[in-house]
Amino acid sequence: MSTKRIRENQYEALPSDKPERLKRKRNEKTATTPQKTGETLRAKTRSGKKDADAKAAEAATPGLLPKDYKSGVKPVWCPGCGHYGSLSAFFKGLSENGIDPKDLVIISGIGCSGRFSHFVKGYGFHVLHGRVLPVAQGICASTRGLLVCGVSGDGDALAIGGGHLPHAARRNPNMVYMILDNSIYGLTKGQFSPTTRQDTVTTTSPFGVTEKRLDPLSLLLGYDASFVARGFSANNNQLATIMTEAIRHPGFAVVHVLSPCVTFNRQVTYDFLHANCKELPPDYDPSNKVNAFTYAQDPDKIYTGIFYRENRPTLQNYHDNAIQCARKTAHAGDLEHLLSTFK
Amino acid sequence: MSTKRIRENQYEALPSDKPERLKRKRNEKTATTPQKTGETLRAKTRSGKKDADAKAAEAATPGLLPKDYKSGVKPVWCPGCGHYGSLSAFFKGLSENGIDPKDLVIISGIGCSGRFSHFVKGYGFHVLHGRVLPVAQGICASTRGLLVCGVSGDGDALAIGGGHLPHAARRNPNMVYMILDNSIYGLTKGQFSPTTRQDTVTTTSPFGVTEKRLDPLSLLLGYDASFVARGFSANNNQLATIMTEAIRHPGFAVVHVLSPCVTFNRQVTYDFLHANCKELPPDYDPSNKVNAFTYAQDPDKIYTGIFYRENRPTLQNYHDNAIQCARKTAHAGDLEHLLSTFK
Amino acid sequence: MKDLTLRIGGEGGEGVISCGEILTRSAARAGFHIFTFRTYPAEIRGGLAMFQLRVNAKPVLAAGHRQDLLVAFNQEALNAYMQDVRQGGKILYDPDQCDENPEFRKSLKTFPVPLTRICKKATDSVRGKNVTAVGVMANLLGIPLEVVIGTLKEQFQKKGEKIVGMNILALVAGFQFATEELSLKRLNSAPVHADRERREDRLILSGNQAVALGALAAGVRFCAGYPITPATPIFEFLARQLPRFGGHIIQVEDEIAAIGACIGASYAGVKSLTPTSGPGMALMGEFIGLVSMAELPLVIVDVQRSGPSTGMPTKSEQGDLSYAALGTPGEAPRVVLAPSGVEECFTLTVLATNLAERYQIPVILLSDASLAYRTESVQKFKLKGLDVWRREEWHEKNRHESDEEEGYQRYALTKTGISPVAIPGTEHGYYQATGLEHDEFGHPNYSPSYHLAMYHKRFDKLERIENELGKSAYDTYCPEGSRIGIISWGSTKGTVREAVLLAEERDLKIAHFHPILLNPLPKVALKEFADRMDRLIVVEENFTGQLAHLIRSQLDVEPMVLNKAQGIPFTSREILSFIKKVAKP
Amino acid sequence: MKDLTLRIGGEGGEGVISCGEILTRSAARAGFHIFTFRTYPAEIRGGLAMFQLRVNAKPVLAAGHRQDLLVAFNQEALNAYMQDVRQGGKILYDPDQCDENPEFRKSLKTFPVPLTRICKKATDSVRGKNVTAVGVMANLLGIPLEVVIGTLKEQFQKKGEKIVGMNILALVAGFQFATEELSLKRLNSAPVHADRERREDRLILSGNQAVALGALAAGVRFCAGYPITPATPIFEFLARQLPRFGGHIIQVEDEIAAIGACIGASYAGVKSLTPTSGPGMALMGEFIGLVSMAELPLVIVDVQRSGPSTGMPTKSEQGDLSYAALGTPGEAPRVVLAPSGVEECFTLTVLATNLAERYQIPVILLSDASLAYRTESVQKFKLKGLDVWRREEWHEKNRHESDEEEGYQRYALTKTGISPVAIPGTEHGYYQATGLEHDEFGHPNYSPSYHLAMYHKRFDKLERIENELGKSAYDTYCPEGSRIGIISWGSTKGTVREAVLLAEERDLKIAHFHPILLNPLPKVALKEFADRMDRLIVVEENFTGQLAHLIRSQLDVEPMVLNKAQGIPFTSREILSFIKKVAKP
Ligand SMILES: Cc1ncc(C[n+]2csc(CCOP(=O)(O)OP(=O)(O)O)c2C)c(N)n1
Ligand SMILES: Cc1ncc(C[n+]2csc(CCOP(=O)(O)OP(=O)(O)O)c2C)c(N)n1
Ligand code: SF4
Ligand code: SF4
Ligand SMILES: [Mg+2]
Ligand SMILES: [Mg+2]
Repeated sequence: MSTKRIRENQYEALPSDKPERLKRKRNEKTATTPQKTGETLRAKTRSGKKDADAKAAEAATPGLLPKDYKSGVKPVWCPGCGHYGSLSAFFKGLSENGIDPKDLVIISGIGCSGRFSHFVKGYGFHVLHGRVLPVAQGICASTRGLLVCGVSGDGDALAIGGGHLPHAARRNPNMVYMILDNSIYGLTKGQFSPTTRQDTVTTTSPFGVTEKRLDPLSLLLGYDASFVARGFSANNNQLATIMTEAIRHPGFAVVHVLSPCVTFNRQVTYDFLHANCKELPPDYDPSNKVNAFTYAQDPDKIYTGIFYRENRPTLQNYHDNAIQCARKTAHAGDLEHLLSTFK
Repeated sequence: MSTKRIRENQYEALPSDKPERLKRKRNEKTATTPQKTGETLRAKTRSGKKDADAKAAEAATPGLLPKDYKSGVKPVWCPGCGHYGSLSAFFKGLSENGIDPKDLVIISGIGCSGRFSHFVKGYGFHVLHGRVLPVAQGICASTRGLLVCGVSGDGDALAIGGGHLPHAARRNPNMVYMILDNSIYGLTKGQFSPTTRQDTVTTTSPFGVTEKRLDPLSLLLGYDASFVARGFSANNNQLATIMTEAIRHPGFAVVHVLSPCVTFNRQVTYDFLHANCKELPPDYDPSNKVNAFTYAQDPDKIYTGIFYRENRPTLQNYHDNAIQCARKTAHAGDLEHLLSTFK
Repeated sequence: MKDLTLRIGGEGGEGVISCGEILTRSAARAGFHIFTFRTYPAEIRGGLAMFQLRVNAKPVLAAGHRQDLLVAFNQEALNAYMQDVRQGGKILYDPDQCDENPEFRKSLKTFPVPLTRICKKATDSVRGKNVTAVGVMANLLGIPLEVVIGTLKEQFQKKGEKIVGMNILALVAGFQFATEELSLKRLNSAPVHADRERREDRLILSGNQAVALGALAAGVRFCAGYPITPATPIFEFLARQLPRFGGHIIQVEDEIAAIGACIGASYAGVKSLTPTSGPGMALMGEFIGLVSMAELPLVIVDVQRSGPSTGMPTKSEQGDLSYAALGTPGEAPRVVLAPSGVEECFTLTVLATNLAERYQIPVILLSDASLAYRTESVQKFKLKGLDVWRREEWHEKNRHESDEEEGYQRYALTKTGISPVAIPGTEHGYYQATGLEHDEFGHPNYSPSYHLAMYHKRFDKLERIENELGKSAYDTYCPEGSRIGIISWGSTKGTVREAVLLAEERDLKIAHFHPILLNPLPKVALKEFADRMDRLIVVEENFTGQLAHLIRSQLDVEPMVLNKAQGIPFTSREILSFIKKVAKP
Repeated sequence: MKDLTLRIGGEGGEGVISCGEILTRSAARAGFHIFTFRTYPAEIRGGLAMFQLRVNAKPVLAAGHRQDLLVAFNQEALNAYMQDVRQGGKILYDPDQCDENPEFRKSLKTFPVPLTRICKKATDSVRGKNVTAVGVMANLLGIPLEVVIGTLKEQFQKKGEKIVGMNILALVAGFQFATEELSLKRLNSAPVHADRERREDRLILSGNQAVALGALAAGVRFCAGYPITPATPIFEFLARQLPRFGGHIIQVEDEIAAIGACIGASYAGVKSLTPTSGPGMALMGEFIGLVSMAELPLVIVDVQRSGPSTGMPTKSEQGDLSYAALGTPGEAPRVVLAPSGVEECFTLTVLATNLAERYQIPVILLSDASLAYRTESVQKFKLKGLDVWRREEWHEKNRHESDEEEGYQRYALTKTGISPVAIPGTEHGYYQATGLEHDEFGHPNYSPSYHLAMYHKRFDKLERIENELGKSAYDTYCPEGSRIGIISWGSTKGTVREAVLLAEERDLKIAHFHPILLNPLPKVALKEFADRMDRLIVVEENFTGQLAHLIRSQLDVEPMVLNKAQGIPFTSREILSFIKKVAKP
């Protein structure tokens, strides 16, 4: 059998040690309507690799429309489920960024939301409950040129998976993480979740939920996440814009999506959200963390938009730099020599 | 063998459905020097149960001095380890509050810090790495009249145990949680931890730590913890005051203790901390969360003191209320009747 | 009356399950013995749902093999289940939802029953078509209409008068349709004696419900859990009931926290239980080791589902036995029990709690998806005189001499193998519990001799438990002259026993050994049984034959194995046909 | 020259371990074969640390039984280790740290060596007293002073000239003390030939180091881990080296994240490995099931420590075999390999990576604390021609017909049992990996037939691997006429073999079977071996006899067991005396 070594490009250092963000010309325009795909946006692949950019432009595949990202597997969600809107906004974001499905990897958790990966054209890995981020980070660290996206439910991300979130934020892997929040455990049929409001009666809180609700944005700000946003699946244009920006962000981009469960949540409904959500003001400054925290903690309104963004080196940048430094040390990569030091 | 039922007082509802905090006369004075133990403070047991208070006063055990809380097991820590100071400040807090060792339960994790419970006179449970909070909450939920204290290292609390912290904060169990932070994995001999500063070289970060440091206070504020404080084991008087207040706080009281490792951490040393720590200003208002967040995020100084405190119902209060309501329903506690409904 | 098996099939969300439940309850109330089986799709919407009900005037052992009656709500169900109907069985289908299938097997009698139309006509809505189906089937089974109406009222009373009224109309329309239009005789012409007295004495409930009731009866007053199919109903039941019994329950952030919280409560003296399934079990492994090491009482209910990994969450399998018995790094003794039916779900939960308390050891109860959702009508559980144990507590008064001098020895090496335990709050009882190896006081101690002594202390419990349970650790059936023995465990018992009885009718004498105690195994009795047989067959619903391996690892026997790893339970006919093959000379 | 075993004992922090390491390296460089064993206290400060070194001109199989020389830094060490010195052995002790113990056994020759004083005199500090001890022992062993000085220089060069100088002074003072003041002859009078050629051809390293080097050689380019004794050194080594090889490493937040990240990297086509120990293994169980289900290559190194639970973290035990083979809810096949020595730590890590890649399956490598820290001098590993495998990749060009129509079938049911895998980024290769049961495309599928087919697909790999490895799956030694056979696994091999050879010297013919493949077991060879023996003994360092159970569960044999569960390894004499008992007629 072949003794072929691991593919070179899987672990080779990038040619430059500058953080990705410095090399990439950020697109300043906030993407508007999702229809505006095609020619002009095609080459804007997320990959920070210059050669990948070039390759994409060269390939000259026709720009994919949002619908082109459907996998062909029909979603098994209930009619009216908020996850449909989340999926379609994501399709728009992919299209806006001209992502080639072969370079797309979706890691999803367990839950109704966890079926997400099956519905997208691209590589998919439907992992365990709560373990989206570890798997996604393994991919981020070890490969280049892929768009890695994680999808979790509120339970998946914040209950069983909650321990991974701060550490992903600290490492700042260049990836997108969507938390589809319906404030309920959908797949297991209606138990309360970490974002369920106090006093809500569910099958496991017959006397009402007593825990305080977690606000994902407040804690993400505390974790120093580099891109923190919230959208509402029924405010699909704004959500599509957020998705587009998240895909474009060089770093860990978390999108908290309000994505109602029409079957098990009678509290956080479309009506409730339409009444309580509000877009961040037009002059909002997403570089001020304390201000972002203040908006996140607002007792009345549920704000949507990009709360915080910051450019700093990514997990990938750090790894590339470490490899580049290490490669320069004497006898780097020479196993025979390394063995000879054990004497 | 006996068919004795579970001890009644283990699960009986409290006589009143008012949250504990409303029933207890909070001691307004901030405890000063730890020497001030004895007569006057003796009856101030933490237990919210009126009868327990009465019992304690009745018992008239002489007030215990800090040293009386030593278990007799000699600490195995290195000479100079910050954990000694943390332990002695805790002893002072116990003494100030007149805690009876028989009512004290210490749950500790794995690490140098994890040996804490062995050195304190009281019930101790040295559990698994990262699992202090689940075990402690089980005790809080199911018993009354005990002082439950958890002790973790920075790795124990924020790495492997980090997923439990937001949920403990949400539930607000009436307990104390000490995070002895030396910004290193002590027991396993010097790997970086979630609070190690960027660029620090350790045995597992030969090229320097690349992750952003986690700030426990910022995230605890994001979690809505009801008592958030930080002390420095070498500023023992302030730390003792904080411990005293934490023990007194009706709810989840987290004390982040800067507790240097003299053997493996050459970065966060006593000198470094003496130079960089600063007590919160005297007029600081601990009821303003956004302000607390601002101080926690200060880029220059490491502030110490009580950042935030809020009185709200505890896990225990909620459980007692639920039980009281449920007990009033028809046929509550009648298993024979419950069986008869399955027909 | 005859032994009848019915099946209802349709899309998830069409009300197949509630249709089956109403029919089941009504049949039981009408005096039948019942036994049910169901499968859910794993998605919230779409996919096939199926409900199977077996009824008989005599006790029923298993879910039944082929059906006497199939009611298909749609084409997919018709296609999927048609071939399982017995020769001569009847198929009712909704002609508006199905093609008039020309390929219906000749031997099958098919009858169009326009459920949707009947319901629409009666109620001006199609939502109650499943209740219309109940009406049709109740009629065919000879269940009095008033019994079904009673059940229906209870079922829907929470939803208000209007809904109840609508449903009664839908029901009656179905019932009448059967009388007037269906050209088939009642399947059961024997009049049913709905014997009031006898009914009062019986319970109609599922395996999951019986586990939850067992927990309450055993004195469990703390539960922490995380939702997971198929164990969630136990947790949901306890969430409603525990506070009514002065107990505590928390839904926590994951299964690690669930068992952790239970450990805390147990340390504090409160009987604790956590229900879960495979993926959750995997996460609890580290803590199970701690429970064993720190010698705490704890009950873990594992409602097994089809694995490995996320597997097929709504399907049943007996795949967790090896894990339950051995699945912890290091060597941490624990007890494993497996109930065989709804009644044992109750009694073994009580036993599990008792053993945990007396021996200060983790006890794992292995149920499975099919048993969890199986409904049976069983003899009402006796609460009076129920044996409920509690750990031996340490108090100042039972302090012994050495305690005086050196303090309380939590892990004292005693003759009974059990060390009395102090509950926090007890005067002078403070001690350290730890996952580190330790001496009698709980202080860390790594000396070779202590490690060995403590290993003996911990493992000797298993032997004591094997002795304590004695003959109650297994059930055995040995007809005179049987030379072939079947060994089974858990939910397959009734099916195996039915196969054994069917074989006996055919003059094949087969013996049956069914342990409820799986770790430790009742080795002496098992050996005795094995020695008397020429051939042994271990029957399991898994791929590798886990009990067979466990038995072989401890006894010198080499059994044949009959495994089924398809997410659905055995039928007695499958087992019978294997028996026949083996018995063939 | 003679076969010599030395032991150094003192308090943790006194430099016992580094003293032993310098001596070991020097002895090996002087041409000796070496074999070491050490125990740490679990605390950072305090507690006993011990280092044992066996040296011989011929290859050494085990750590040795009783000592020829004990060097005690303090009273505690003297008390603890005195009784292990052989009759006629010598004890050196520091008179300033120990009482002049009148109870010294008559047969022991005791010599006061004031290490502290000598060092203080030579260097004006007591910190180098362990190096002084090295000097004394090097002298007695006949190791040339210049060899030790060379080792010392390397050891301390990073700390600067001054430190190196101080240590040389401390060393020389010890060396001279031995020459001048010690009234005992050199233990080894044979001149040592420090054969340069031969030295170049040998490596001096520990089990943990060999595992890390094996990973690099096998092409592992991703590692994620969480610190845990005794596996941390593997991770620390890879943290320094992987980036130099263009690889990636992350220290993550816990063991769940560690295996999760490795799974991600493996999915993305990069060979991945994670090192851990018991408590970490417990947390990885759920993900191991996913790896098996999703058919990903992955290597997990479990450096076993004494359990259960936190147990005795610095002590050794073979307690994780059952867990490694069976410790996942549901049935998830995996391969288990166990190296017996430092060389196999390298070769089996390569093999583990190879098998994982070729068969797309999780492979668990079971090392243990004693092997992890054992230093041996071994033949230099051959890198040229090293067999390194890589998973079969799917590309457009090896698309087969059905792919054209319906797309890529990731889980195609092929004749070889292996389905080619597409790496993300591959044109037209996208597919879904999932922990749900699935069809060839990776789409969820719960039909009974698919479940069964996929079970076969996953489990058939084990059979193929058993065949692939053939005779290399075990090592066997069968002297003519042996009727008693010992079976062992993992790090005990050398000790058992030594016992077998000692028995042979006493005219007891004993055979020895040592599998390196533990799951699947090499059943055919094992059966053959068992059939040729009258008696079988399974030797294990655990309490319950896990290999014995595993063998019995699959083969019809009933072995005797010899277990040691005390946190310290067997000695060959212990095994020999058991052999003698068994062989007695
Ligand atoms: C370890 C483990 N525990 C529990 C489950 C059961 N489970 C599956 S999905 C889910 C929660 C789903 O809620 P959420 O993550 O909010 O997703 P949603 O279905 O609401 O989209 C749970 C508890 C599991 N699969 N694995
Ligand atoms: C599941 C598990 N993983 C890893 C370990 C090994 N371990 C023991 S203590 C520790 C970290 C200690 O660091 P910290 O919590 O900061 O405590 P410190 O020793 O610094 O006080 C680790 C990783 C373990 N005991 N269990
Ligand atoms: S149950 Fe709720 S979350 Fe799940 S598919 Fe239906 S609407 Fe969506
Ligand atoms: S290693 Fe560090 S944390 Fe541990 S006892 Fe020593 S000084 Fe304290
Ligand atoms: Mg949800
Ligand atoms: Mg620390």
